[in-house]
Amino acid sequence: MAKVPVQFTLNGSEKAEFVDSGTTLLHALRDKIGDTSPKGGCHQGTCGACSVIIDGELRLSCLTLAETCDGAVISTTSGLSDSGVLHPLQRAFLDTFATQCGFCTPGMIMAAKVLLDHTPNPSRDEVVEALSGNICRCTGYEPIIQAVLTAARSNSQNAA
Amino acid sequence: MAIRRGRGVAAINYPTGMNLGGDPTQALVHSTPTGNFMVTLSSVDLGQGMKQIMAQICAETIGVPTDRVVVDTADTDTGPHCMGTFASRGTHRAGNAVIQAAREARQVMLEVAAEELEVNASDLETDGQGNILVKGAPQKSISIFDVALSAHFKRGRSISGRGMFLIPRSYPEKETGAMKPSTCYAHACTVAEVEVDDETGEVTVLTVKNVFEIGRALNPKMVEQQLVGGSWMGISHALYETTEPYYPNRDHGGTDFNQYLMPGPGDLAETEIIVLERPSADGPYGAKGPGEMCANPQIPAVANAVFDAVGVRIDTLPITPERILRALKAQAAN
Amino acid sequence: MELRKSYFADVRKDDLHEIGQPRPRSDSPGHVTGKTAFFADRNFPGMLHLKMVRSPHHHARIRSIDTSEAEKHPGVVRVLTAKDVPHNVNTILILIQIGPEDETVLADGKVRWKGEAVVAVLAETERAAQEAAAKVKVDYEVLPAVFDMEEALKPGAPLVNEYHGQNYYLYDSGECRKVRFGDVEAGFAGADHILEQSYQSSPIEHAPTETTGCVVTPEGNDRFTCYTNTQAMFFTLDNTSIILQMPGSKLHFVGGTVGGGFGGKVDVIVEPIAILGAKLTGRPVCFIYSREEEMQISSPRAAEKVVIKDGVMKDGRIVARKVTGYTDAGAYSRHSPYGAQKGAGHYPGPYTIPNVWIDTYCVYTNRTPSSAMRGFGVTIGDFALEVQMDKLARLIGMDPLEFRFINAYRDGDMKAHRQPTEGAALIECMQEASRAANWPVAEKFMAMSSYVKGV
Amino acid sequence: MALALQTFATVNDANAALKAAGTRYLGGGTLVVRAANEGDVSVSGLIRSTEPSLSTIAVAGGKVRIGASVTMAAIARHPDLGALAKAARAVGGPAIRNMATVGGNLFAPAPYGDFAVALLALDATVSTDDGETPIETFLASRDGSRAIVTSVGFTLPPQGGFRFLKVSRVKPKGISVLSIAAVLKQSPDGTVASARIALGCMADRPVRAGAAERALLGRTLTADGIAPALAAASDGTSPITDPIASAWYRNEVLPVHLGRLLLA
Repeated sequence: MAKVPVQFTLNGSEKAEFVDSGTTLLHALRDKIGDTSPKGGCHQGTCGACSVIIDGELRLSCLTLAETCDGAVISTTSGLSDSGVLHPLQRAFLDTFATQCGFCTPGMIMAAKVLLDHTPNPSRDEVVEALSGNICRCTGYEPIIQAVLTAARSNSQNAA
Repeated sequence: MAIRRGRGVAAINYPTGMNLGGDPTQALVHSTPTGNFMVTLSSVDLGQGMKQIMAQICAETIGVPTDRVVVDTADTDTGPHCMGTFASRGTHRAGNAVIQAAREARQVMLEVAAEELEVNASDLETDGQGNILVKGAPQKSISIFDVALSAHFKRGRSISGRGMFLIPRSYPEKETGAMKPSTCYAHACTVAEVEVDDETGEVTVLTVKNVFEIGRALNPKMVEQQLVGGSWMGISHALYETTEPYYPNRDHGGTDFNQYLMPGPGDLAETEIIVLERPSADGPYGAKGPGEMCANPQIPAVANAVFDAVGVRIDTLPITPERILRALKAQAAN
Repeated sequence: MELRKSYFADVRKDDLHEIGQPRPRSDSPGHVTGKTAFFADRNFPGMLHLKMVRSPHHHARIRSIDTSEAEKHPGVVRVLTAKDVPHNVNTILILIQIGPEDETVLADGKVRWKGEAVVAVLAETERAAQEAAAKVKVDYEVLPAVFDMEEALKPGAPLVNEYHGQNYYLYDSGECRKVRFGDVEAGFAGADHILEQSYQSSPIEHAPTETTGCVVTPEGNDRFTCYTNTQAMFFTLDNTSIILQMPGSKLHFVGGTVGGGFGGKVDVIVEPIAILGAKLTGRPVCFIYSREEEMQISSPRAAEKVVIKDGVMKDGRIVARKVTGYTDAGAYSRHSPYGAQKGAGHYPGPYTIPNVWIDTYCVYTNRTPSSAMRGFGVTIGDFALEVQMDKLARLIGMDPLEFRFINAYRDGDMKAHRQPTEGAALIECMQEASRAANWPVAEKFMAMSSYVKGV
Repeated sequence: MALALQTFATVNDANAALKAAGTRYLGGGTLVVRAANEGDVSVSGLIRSTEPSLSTIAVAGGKVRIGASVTMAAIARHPDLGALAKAARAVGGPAIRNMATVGGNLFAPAPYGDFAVALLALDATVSTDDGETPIETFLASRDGSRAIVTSVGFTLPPQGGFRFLKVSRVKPKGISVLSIAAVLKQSPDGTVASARIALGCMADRPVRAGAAERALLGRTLTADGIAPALAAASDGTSPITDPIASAWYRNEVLPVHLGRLLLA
């Protein structure tokens, strides 16, 4: 089987791997690199559990072929906490009890991070829109919406 | 076009645990040499928070802070038998098993402390902070840390306990159906308020006010998680979900999260949750199982609210815009 | 959320240290950092991927299966059919003596629902397994199928499952589970109004974000470790032991961190065949449902039909209630006979009614086998009961909430299944709902209590 | 055959590669990679082109040209395409919009393809290396189309001249019960001078509401004025039945939603 070299930056570290052509980024991250924070919930693009940030944009790693990410800068939830200090979003998810089974959580946090990167003080509607591609079956969404709003508030307080 | 508003109520009860009993769960508890406690189970955490709740139950029973307890669960090489996490049984069955195991471990712990303090074990109590005190003379105390060290290295004792909880199986009487389906029941009452678009049949759930009686809220924030999520699922069942939209016709079953409908984050009803506690006689610290019942009363409450709004009864789930529109057209034709 | 401590304060001590405290969840830090290990986060070198060849027909006889092309496909390591499964016909509740065994792990001679597992392909990659699965040739003779419960119960309907011999589950009480309390016909005869209504639901999917699956690795000492998201560890281990005719001591199940269950992961479907694959190849095996399989292959909540006939007095008392419940099990039992029976124990709801008649049926049709789901045996019944309550209240011109107070059960009331009510709290829930929703009811109802009979 | 991706610098070379059996063009991946993930083994070769023109948006003199690889997100945030932002945002959630392309949307079967509905109302042309095709013709023959779509072009409607509505069960991201796009020109007296109305989910691909368009001519946008158009809204359509809604339902509510869009 044809192996293709892929190089990208993952959570600040250079990664270089040979993957089978046609391998999705989700498989490359989980099975080759060992970053299992993106989850495979549907492999259809309908659940958002595999969400990662590629070059500043939210993307679905299950529908992205690894070899199209050559040279890209990729962020996942596993790279979010800095030296063991939780990111404000992670902190807020804990404080607002926004996780239950936890399977959707990494994807939710990625979707929320992209939002806050571009819109530090989002409205509730903007949060709803930002999370709309991510399925949660446990929480009924409200605690997650509250977590993102809480993180935004704590960010703006820290900035002030 | 008219948006019409209505409200409906429903009240329900729900049995805790496997119907007719016969569903055992076992637990083991032991202390480490420095007085931390390990709970060993084979129960499964589905996201409802089994591990955290069992830690709190063990901590309460032993008399230590929750962060001194570690739960090792769902490994069949180490954990004793649990029937499984379903039927609202996890907290109730496993919680009782953990209490029994923790009580036995606590007794050993108090006996070792009694030897160290040279008093009777029955004269000792815990302060919940990790210390064992002589009742009425709290200045005479020993830390659980020291008791565990003594048990392990000096006195050759195992601070441990075994727990087992089993509701005996009930067999229904053939002719009358006399049986004991459950030993405790949770309760709920929901009032739902909806808007119905009478030209399209679309329903918006504006508010749901849910009152749940769950025996005891062992961890109120985690109870809230289950109840809020369950309330959402109830609304979802009422209005959206099915794998066979044209049942009993088998065609057009959804195969993804786009086709299988559930309310999105833009469809949320304003949700109010009120919890009452009537402790159950056989529940762990009175707790009943709230996990399933919390998703039930919204379904009929929404159905009744739809009727209140537009005067048509949809007796088939889910209550889709199509079913409402067909009923409205039939109503107009009559 | 608000805790209303004023209710039942006299029967509850609030003197606990850890219980009742909103302690943070110990598992959340793992979730928010992506460190929590779900079963599929385990990856073993040389792991094979299992894909299932499934029936395209609702009901068919299998004339022949030809796996020769699939076996030759590059990357394929092993192809499994019914003859490879040591004890191929099983039912999960056999552990608690609820039989008969009625479901094949891999189809043997017949398929009874569209999507039924026929052949398992084990290959080096998912793609190779998919390609090989497409090369398995199954020759089917399509048979008439039945999808409607009423049709299935009629004489002459296609027989769905030969292990039962008829299209309903045979209880020791006969074709249905029965509850008989008082004299329901006398109750109807004395009622001011009678209302008979029929309610229906269609199947519902649990839709956990993590699909059903497992990863199995042979440990080299004749034991197999199975990382699984089952909701019931020993239930799965013990059934696997039966299906594979393998001592339970050879099996090690690790799980307990599950990406949502809701009842959908109580069936024992993926583990036995994956462990068999690992045993026969000596390689790690993963078998994870695709989302499409989770949606249409994994058991849904059963469709139900509930017919309720009530006799009610002008003053609001329900004097007789007859309920006939039908649970659509699909092609196999799984947990449905139990669910239908649970319904019998739940009716007539949280109300005290002197004359009750209940029949609940578990019916077989040629659809995806249904099984447990959150609220199993009760959820659809509650929908039917509580819509019926609304209709009854309006029929006699009474406020729907007040109507429920009149009939609500209280401590000591005898239930239809002949257990006295204990620990009732329906009245208090309704009182609080009345306040919270600003839905006033008469003062006499606000003064009621679940504790003792009588206002 | 394992799945393999080939990348070409030019559309020309990619077109040549697409002549091989078992190949599909890879746009945003939301259709093709999904099919591969779900076990569609008929596709073994994925072809893509990185030609820069595929990813550019050009707006000049009221004329718009959008490269086929341009994503829904890029359209939604483009300062000159504000009128179309609603239609672009109708596609998927945020991650899907960062991936789904204009070219791909032309091939998306109902209930997908909301942006193609907008393009149909805009009377767009679809470009390949072989030339330009009116979108209506293109959609009708898309199943047999092999040439890579390079861009779509259309004239920007005047301010307020473009209307778009998507009806979905789930908010904000659900797939369509139906979608409606309309380009209306009104005379100084307020009567409709021209109308192009396109519908999604009223067939397996976007279709025109020809009878409704004709019935609107010379009429005012009032309840009475549009009544004949609403009565004719579903003429010639064959709505899909899917898990979201039946053909019956789509047929019933099309006039309701079209009316709301026209009176908005």
